[in-house]
Amino acid sequence: MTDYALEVTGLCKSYRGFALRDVSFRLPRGYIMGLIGPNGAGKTTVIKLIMNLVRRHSGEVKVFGLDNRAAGREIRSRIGFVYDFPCFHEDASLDDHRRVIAPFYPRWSEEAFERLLREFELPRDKKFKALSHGMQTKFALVLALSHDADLLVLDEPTAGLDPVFRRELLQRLSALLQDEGKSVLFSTHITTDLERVADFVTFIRNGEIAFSLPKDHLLETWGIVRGDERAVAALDGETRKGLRRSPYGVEVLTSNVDEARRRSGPGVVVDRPSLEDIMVLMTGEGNRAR
Amino acid sequence: MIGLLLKDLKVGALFLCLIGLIYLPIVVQFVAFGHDAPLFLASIALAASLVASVLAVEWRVDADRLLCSLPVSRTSIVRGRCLAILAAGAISLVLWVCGGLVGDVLVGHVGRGTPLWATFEGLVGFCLTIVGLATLFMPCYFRFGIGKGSAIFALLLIPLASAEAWGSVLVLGGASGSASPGAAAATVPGGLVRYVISQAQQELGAVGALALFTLAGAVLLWASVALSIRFYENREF
Amino acid sequence: MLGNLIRLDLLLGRRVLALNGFLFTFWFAFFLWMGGPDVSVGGYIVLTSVMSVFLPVTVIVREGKFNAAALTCSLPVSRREIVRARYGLSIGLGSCLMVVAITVGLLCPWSHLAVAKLVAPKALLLALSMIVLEVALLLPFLFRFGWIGIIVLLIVLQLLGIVALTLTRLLGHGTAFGLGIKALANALRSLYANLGDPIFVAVWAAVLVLVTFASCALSTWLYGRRRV
Amino acid sequence: MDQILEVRGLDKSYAGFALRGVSFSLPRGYIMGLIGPNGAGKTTIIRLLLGLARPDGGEIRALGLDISTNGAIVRSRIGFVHEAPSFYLHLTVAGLASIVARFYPHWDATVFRRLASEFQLPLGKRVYALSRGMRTKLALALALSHDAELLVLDEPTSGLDPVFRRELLERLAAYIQDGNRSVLFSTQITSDLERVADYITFIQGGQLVFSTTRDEVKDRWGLVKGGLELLDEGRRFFRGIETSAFSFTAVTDDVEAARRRFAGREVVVERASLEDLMFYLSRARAGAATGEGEGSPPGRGRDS
Repeated sequence: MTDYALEVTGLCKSYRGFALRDVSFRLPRGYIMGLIGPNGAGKTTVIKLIMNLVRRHSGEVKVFGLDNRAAGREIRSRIGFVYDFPCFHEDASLDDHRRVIAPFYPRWSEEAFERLLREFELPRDKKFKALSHGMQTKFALVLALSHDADLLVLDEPTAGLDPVFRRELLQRLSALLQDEGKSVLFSTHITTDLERVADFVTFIRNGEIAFSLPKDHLLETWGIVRGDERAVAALDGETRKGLRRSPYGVEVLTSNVDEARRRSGPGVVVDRPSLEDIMVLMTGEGNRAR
Repeated sequence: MIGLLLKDLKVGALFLCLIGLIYLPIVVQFVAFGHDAPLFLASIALAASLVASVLAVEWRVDADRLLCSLPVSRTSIVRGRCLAILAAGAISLVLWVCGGLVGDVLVGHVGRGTPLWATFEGLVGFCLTIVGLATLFMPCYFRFGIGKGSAIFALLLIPLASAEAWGSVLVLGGASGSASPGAAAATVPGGLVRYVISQAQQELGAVGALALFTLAGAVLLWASVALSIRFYENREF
Repeated sequence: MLGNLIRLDLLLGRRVLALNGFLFTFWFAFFLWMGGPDVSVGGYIVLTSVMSVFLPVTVIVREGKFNAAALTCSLPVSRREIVRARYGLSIGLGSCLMVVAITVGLLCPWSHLAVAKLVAPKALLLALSMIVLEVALLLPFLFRFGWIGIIVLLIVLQLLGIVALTLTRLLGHGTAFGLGIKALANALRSLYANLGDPIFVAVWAAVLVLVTFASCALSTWLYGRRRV
Repeated sequence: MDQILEVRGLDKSYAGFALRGVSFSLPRGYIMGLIGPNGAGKTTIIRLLLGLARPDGGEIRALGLDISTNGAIVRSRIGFVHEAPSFYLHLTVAGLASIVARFYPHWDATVFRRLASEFQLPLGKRVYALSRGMRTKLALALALSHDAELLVLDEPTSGLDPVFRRELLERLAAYIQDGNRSVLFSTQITSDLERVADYITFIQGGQLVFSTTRDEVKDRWGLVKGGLELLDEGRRFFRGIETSAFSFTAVTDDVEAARRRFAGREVVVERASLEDLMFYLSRARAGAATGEGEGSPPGRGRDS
């Protein structure tokens, strides 16, 4: 049985007008999973539940095979985290943060911290609030990568970072996996990043998992059918994953592109979707007139 | 400028209720026991906490960046803030006098002599104290921001307050014979200020004294605002 | 692990600690100067203990301002350890500031406190008891509601005090309220008096430890449920 | 074609960072994308434009006026959206709008209400309860409700999901339809630029690399890859060079000339996406910045 770095089963949580309903997905050890979904779909809540910052109504989260409530300490000593929301002491310097956080991690490596700080060109003695948004995210990454974590949980690590640094970060993440069998779960809105490095993609939409599939399988078997209303009607409902009407006709996202090719009549175009197309088609209301 | 004042009032409305809630029992308590001096201090503290709460919100949400992006000049931001501080002072003055009145009716006057809020010295003393504090605080705030600014304001205030206290001991001490520091302080920390006001009232009469102090207050505020504008122009967000 | 947590709060909050420490010391001296001769040792200790507990509270509350609680809870520590560390920090810091308060009481030129009584074991025990009781009362509010909880608690206590005062004045001293207030005042006075003999002290120490653990358990339960 | 925004020789220096001699202009009726690595100076330029900071040198003219003298008038016709919009958290959406409305002479409350409903922004909701995406929508609604002629947006799309990003870009395109209004927006997501931007300004290390139309960037800029021995010949039209053990990759702003120059040699000359251009220009800059002279291997020595 493949061993999983992260197993989330039946996670439920509801509060003030939002609910996570039966969220389940699994991340095998040694792979990168991308978590995508519209604003407010629940990505940050899922991450907070994995880190046990928030109480759940039901469901189970196992990290490295251990339950994250029972063995919280052991698990969190092997997790590196980067959050999208602010959580650092803004009036303390970067060095203060290191001196305070380092003793908590058994496998903390001072040398790795120094090297990353130099590489990311971060000013060690500056106060946290004096850094720009991109530099603050870089510092959070330095902390997450300095204690030899087996699982990296990153909530929008690339938001606000320039394309150059983003590409280097993604190269660093994939390099991390090759040799040491570590795993990465990262949520992002920049789907081009995912297409470059992710092995699995989980799409969450208003509190529910729409799909959790290997990326290559997703991009090979799914397709977009563009044509007029009649041609699109030929596709049966089961494989129809999303629909979008536009002045030029109708676009339908189907989970079985070969079958769609066979059954579609003339005047219909079938082509490969990008992750962004998939998101747009699955998020937009069914018949949003443009 | 008026827009800025209204903004500060709208932002501060919530805190006015919260802090007013804390202030009310203090008034009842002090009036019930006839402590005039602490009530004077509590009312000054009310004005200070009103201003501090609005400025804390401004710092917490980084409002300067929003304000300076709006089509309004830095000069009118400083003037608007000065008006807001004076408004907080006016609100506290009203609450102080009303508190005193209500307290008197409810509980009956306990202390000796007319209560401070009913005397000419008390009222003018209150206004002068508010103006004095505002004059000192504004340049510090507009130069260093709320954090460092209020620390520097506190550092400047301590020597000033103690100098004024020692002054009142020397002057009043001389006059009332056996004054030990504790006893003099029991009157009102603004002892010296009240003494100056009463002297002026005797020589120039109520109207003359009022005119003199209004002029003095205006000059102080004008200088403080001008200095604050120069500081705020160079601030960057 | 507790040491690391205490070190985290102290190190990150050292500026706030220094500033507030200075301001509180200045405030003790000012209070003595304002109070003049009619400040009793017991009164001085009770009042300064109330102020001293607020020093650790300001250090702990800092975390709420930057919602850095998410950072602390994401570290490999359990919430129980965080709560225990904060209790230790509060009692420790509160006691240190009490020591400062007592030295201010001794050294201040205008202080009228009887030196012998101020340094007597009775006074020191009263100081410690007050710190422990106040920490046990305040911290659950702090863990459940954050800094807003403390402000709400302050307002509620103040209102209760005022209501009691005005009621006793209006209804006269014979009524239930009058007796209630007098009973509370007597309890404090008798506590101070009894602190002299050792048996009472032993029992009282046990009570204090029990109260602290109960409060600690309550805080752990509350903080465990809190959404960070 | 009159220029709605002209920046000439802008200088501004802080501790450890300096903006030097940045000049560009934005004609009326177009969208300009401002891109560059983190800490390149994009936000500084926007802060100088909004009068949040004062330039050490140079001049900014917006809507025909010099902003150092009549900043307030200029700002009354500019709509701004900061990177992480800062509002009074304890006020409601409507409360905040009523405060901001008082500052703008041409504020139009009906436009704001229409935008609020289109963006699904409940007027009664408190600002602190809004998510990051909703706050950007609120900032945008405020910016579009006072008949602004120039929109200045600092990374409006960071942290927004692709659905809303597309919607936002469509709205910006609609905003400049009447040919009288313009948009300047900085971003890190180059695919957004390739979708809507007419002009692209690339800032790096506080200096202007280029400020041209998108088509010109697409047609004239490219990558040249070849053996090290050919490096010196083409140095004239290389704007950034990154070398490794045997070969070099250089960014050029004149692809045709490079093609003619290296015709027949085993040199690859190809078009490049914005992201690739930025990638190699930054790498080359990193090489140059560490003082080892242009064309030396970058600090990390990894060939791309």
